Amino acid sequence: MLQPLRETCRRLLDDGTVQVVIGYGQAMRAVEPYPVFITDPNDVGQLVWNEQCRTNLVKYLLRQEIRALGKPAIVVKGCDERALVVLEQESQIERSEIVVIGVACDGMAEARCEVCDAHQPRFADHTIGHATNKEQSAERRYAHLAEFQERPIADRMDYWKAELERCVKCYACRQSCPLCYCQRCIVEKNRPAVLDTSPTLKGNFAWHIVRAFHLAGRCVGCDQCSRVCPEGIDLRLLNQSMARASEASFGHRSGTDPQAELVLGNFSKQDQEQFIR
Amino acid sequence: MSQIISQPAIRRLVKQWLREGKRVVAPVQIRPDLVSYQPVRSADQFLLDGFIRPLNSIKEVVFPRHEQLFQYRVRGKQIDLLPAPLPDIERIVLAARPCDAAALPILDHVFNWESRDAAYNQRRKLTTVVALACMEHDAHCFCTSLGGGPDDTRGSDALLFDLGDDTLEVRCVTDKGQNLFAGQTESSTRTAPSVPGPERQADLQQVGQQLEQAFERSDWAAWTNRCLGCGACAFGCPACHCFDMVDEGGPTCGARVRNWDACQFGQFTLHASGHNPRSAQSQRQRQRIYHKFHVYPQKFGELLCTGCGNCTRNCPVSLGVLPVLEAMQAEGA
Amino acid sequence: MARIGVFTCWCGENIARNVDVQSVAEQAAQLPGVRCSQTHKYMCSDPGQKLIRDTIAAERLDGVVIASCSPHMHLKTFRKAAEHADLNPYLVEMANVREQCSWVHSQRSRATAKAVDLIRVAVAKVRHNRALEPIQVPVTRKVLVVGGGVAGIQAALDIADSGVPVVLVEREPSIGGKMAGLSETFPTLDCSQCILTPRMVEVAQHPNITLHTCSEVEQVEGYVGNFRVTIRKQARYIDVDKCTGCGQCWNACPSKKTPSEFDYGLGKRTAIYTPFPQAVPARPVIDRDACLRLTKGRCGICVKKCQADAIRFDDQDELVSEDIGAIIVATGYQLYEIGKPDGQGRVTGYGEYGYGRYPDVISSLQFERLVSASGPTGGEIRRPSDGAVPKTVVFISCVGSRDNAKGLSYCSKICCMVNAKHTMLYKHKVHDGQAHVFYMDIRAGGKNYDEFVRRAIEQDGAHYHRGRVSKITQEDGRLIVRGVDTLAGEPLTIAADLVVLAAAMRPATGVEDLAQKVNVGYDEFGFLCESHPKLRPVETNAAGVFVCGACHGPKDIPESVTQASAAAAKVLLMFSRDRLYREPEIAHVQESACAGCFACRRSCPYHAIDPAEIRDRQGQLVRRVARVNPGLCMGCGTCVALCVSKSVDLEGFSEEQVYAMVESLR
Amino acid sequence: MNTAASDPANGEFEPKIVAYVCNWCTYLGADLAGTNRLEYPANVRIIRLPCTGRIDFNLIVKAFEIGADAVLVSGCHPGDCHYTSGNYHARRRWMLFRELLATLGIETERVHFTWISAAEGKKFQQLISEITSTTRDLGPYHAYREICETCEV
Repeated sequence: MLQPLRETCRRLLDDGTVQVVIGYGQAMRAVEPYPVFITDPNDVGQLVWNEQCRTNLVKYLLRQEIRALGKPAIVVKGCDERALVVLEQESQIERSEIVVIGVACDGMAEARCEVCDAHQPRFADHTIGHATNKEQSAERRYAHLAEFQERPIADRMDYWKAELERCVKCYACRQSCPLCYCQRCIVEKNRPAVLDTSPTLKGNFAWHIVRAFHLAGRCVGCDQCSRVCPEGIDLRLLNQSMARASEASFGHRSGTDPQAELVLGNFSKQDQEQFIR
Repeated sequence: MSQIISQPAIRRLVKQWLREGKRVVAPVQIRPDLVSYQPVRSADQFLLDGFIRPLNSIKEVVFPRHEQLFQYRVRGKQIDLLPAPLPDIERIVLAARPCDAAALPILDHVFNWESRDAAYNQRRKLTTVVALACMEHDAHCFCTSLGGGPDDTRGSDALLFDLGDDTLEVRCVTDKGQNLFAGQTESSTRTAPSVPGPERQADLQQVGQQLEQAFERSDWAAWTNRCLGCGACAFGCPACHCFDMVDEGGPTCGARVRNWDACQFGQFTLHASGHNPRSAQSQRQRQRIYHKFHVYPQKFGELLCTGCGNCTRNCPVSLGVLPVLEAMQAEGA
Repeated sequence: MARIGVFTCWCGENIARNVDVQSVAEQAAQLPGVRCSQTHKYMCSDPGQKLIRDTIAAERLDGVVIASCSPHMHLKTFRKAAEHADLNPYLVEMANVREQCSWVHSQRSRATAKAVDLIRVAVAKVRHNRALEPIQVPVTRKVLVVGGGVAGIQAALDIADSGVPVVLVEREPSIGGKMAGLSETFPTLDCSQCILTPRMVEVAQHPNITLHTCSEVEQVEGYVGNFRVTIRKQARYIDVDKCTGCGQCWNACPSKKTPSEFDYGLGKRTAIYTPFPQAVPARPVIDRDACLRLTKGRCGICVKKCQADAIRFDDQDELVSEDIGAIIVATGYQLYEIGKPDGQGRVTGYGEYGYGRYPDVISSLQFERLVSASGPTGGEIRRPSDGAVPKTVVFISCVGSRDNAKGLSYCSKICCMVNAKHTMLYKHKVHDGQAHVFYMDIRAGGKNYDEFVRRAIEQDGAHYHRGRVSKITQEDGRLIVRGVDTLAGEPLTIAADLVVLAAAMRPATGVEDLAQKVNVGYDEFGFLCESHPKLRPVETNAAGVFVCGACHGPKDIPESVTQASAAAAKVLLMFSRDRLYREPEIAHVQESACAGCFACRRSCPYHAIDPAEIRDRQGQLVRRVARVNPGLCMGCGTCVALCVSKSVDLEGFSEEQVYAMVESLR
Repeated sequence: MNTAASDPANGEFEPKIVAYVCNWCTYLGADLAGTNRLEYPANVRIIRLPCTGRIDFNLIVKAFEIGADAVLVSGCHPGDCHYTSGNYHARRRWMLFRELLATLGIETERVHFTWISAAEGKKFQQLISEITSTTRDLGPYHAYREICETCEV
């Protein structure tokens, strides 16, 4: 895996197809591989690939520092890649200006990998290795959420009070989300301040409601937000409830079909609900 | 001769403190992979061993992430200003790591420089810090490189050492510590062995001199461009102390509040004009390093870093102070 | 600091009965930002308005809240009053303390408390109101009329007669539409062509009308007052300017076997042809699929015959651009496709009537041609199969209409009258013939309409059977019509020589494409949607686009003409000023914060949001952002709710205003 | 505070209900209820917006933040939107947003969605009466108020 990956990257840099490769590298001290940006073909030896490459690198396509490096090639897993689809649908990237190197992935030892149906990238320009995509039922994919939702409503409220009590609003969830790309986040808007910036329970509830709902019908489930949260808050539950509703009500799984219409901003007269009287 | 106390005795003490209405903050296991300083609600809830260091810091006890400065209320045409009351709850931080406690004297300088922050000083006065010396360290710890160590007593009122067998050695550092444990310990001949702590990295105390020449280097981008611009480093740091003041509320009532802020946020230095003197992330990273190792030492004569390594532990992409300094030194700055 | 005046109305006893107006006014005076608080018995009366005007001037108010009735009642009144006192009208808000308070709450203390809250909300809002000026949009005084049937002709002539230039686009080689092919019209039985052809000629000769036949709308850009329309003129292969319309060419054309569209296939035409003698323009066209020269490269007789040298075999489609201020869509109708093959050897939609299989089962429009003096039989009623004069004719109503199972749910409205007319025309020509009509209900609402139907039955002896026909078979050259007479309560079988099916009206093909080009909505059947069924019946939700005629719904000639004139009047009203003035309460984008995800653009019902490019000083593209076209935005605010960064906001209901309103209820 | 809906006369709990309604259908429906003198409880405070399409989910959160015990969102019936499709967009939004509220343990029975046309004054009256009474039964929304009150010194 690693050799063909390095070779592909070397070739792309060598022949000038791209100016930078966004991939995973590792230093001796770091526990996990971390993002590296290779601009010199002779540095492809820094690239690594192992079962700890959990970070979704797609976010870097949106960061001005990385954009400034020139046309990128990016290393993605089958799950990360879904974010690219959404970004293109939302006019944030030109797919033709990015080279996508998909790496087949057998799982990153995370819970979500057990119900992954995107081991093999589908939309990449170059694919390294081979893995089999196994269909996973919605029940399996949303089992974690379903289990949580079985709790009584007051328990759920108490759970979130305890969890969000810890949130310090470091915004690691936002900053690492591949689909958070606003020029100015709503939380930074004043006049009017739609929500409190304070890391109080009130402000934290407002923030996490906004964050989750702004991903409604968009979140691709890379779980980056939960993974990076220094307070260990399971934001995935919120994202999943939106994703499951999008799937159940509109047959939409974000980032799986480049041709699909986005959930919000579109509508169908046939949308079915029971709660509006 | 040394003073020792058993774990059950400590837990009994905590129970008593809680009963007396004191706030006790100690490491709490939130999940298998997450230990965090939290206010404890029962005496069996907190950890006295088995962790490297919590992912947050104890600064929140004296410098909360959110505090009200005053409230306003509109009554008819009249606006009432209600200053926030001074804190009055006594706090005990138990089993703080020395790298956390060592940051408190640093914060003291900041909150007493030019103006004295009443609420901060009041909380500081009400707080007793009982540190717990480290037996283990991980790849991110580098206190020894900055003059600290696993049994550093800076900022602590008392220091505990794990002797095994549910027994801890108590070394009181200040009167506050003495008072806290007075009559609660037993004399013993057992003393804790000295623990070396993490291997000393390259001479980081001298990093300030290297920074003299490093400001204009073009490598900052290469060293730091994986930074995503969140505040996980600053908020987990025991010494970072930037804050933001905002008015929150509506036309009838509200408050002026002070919240933690972080220099890696894009908005941190954004001017009302739209201009941002630190528009690139590498400039913000450079700022963080310079503040800790150059600007602050010049002003107060000590580093704004205790080498706890929390910045790297909390960083989504394993950046933080040490990786940047190492990269800089590797390039022969 | 704000200087807001609150004016609370007693509305006689209407408000004062359940609300303590004096106490409300006193409490309102204490609200932050309120400069003064007054009451009046009738705020909308002249003295009431004078109080408002005088107070605005005396207290130098910069915001006004009127606590009275619903803003739907009097917001315009009070805004105008403010304007008279030189206060921007958009700095006036209302608190609805009558309809939504005093009239629905009888407990005085609670109604009074609620009234104060409603004023509190309005005051909180008005503090954030901004002075707004009406949006001015320049207008190109030129109209595009799409469709040259009777509706399009009427609209075009009305507008052209008032001095405004019109571009009339017709898909067929001639204008005239369906009406040109009709024999006589109900309820007067006057000759259709006699009424219409002079109007067609008028169109052709009108100095203010540019006529494009064989043409379709290719593209519509821009917005109200400022459309740019591209028209595709199909190659006609005739130089219309040189051609004299003498007819030598079509008389000599050897390709004579193409079914005539104008006669609905009952007659044949040549490859070079005019659809009918009175066609406008009176110039032939070459059917590129039938012409031997164009298909096989042989022939060219027409070239030899043409003395004017007007044949152009190298003619190409041409694109014409027009700057247009308003668009009238009048694309008319077509008939429901009876017995449509489903591709698997079966037919759906009244296949049991044998239409298409039995030559003597025809549609009502085909019957019109059989009766017409200009038709394939010269006006003699002869059946298609053998040319015999039919002695028994069965007319069937509602073929496709009012039938969810096989066709369309709606009533096509004209068929009852068409059937009555047909029985009469038939009786007038075949005196010994017998007409039968199968009908579901007779719907003959209209001036002289019911009398007309009665005449068909009582004077001309048509037999009306209330019931449906289940099946038609052909036996020994006759059509056996099996149905039921529900009034008699028994099955009924009639051996007929000719069966005429009154097929439903449907919008013309391609209307959805056109609707999408001009951003007009259409219903499940393809009929275009008016803006409001009662009050804005010819306007659409696309500003500057109007509808008339059968493209909007089934209707007869008088209705189509009425609606066409109405649309013309609306256009002329719009053109009566140099500029359009639109409500300024519309959306706008803060481009510095916009991330360009275009969720707003996806959702905008008026297609009012376009991408715009932000470039740096060197001209390099920095990013794309959304921009609102003030000529199109109607101010619904859907974009605001969808915008995650709230980079788009809505004047009049801005984020600041709305949050201030909610916060005031804390 | 200022607008606490508690009746000072008897100190009984009076629910505070914030209603976000569209200008063209529900607002006119409420007007019609008035024109017909259809009495209903005085607990609702209407905030008029042009269209349900304009009603951001944040407004629902905001209503709870300012102490509402229930929130009503109401607009034109599907197919009747003054702006043709704002209510369809709104409907999708609420379909997803309700899920999020449920996961967070926020009481969705305090958030009401309805379609009320300009002709349905009676429906408006019945709805407000019903919401007021169900909210009265549910009691004050303490859970969310507690969220908004936490502030440690």
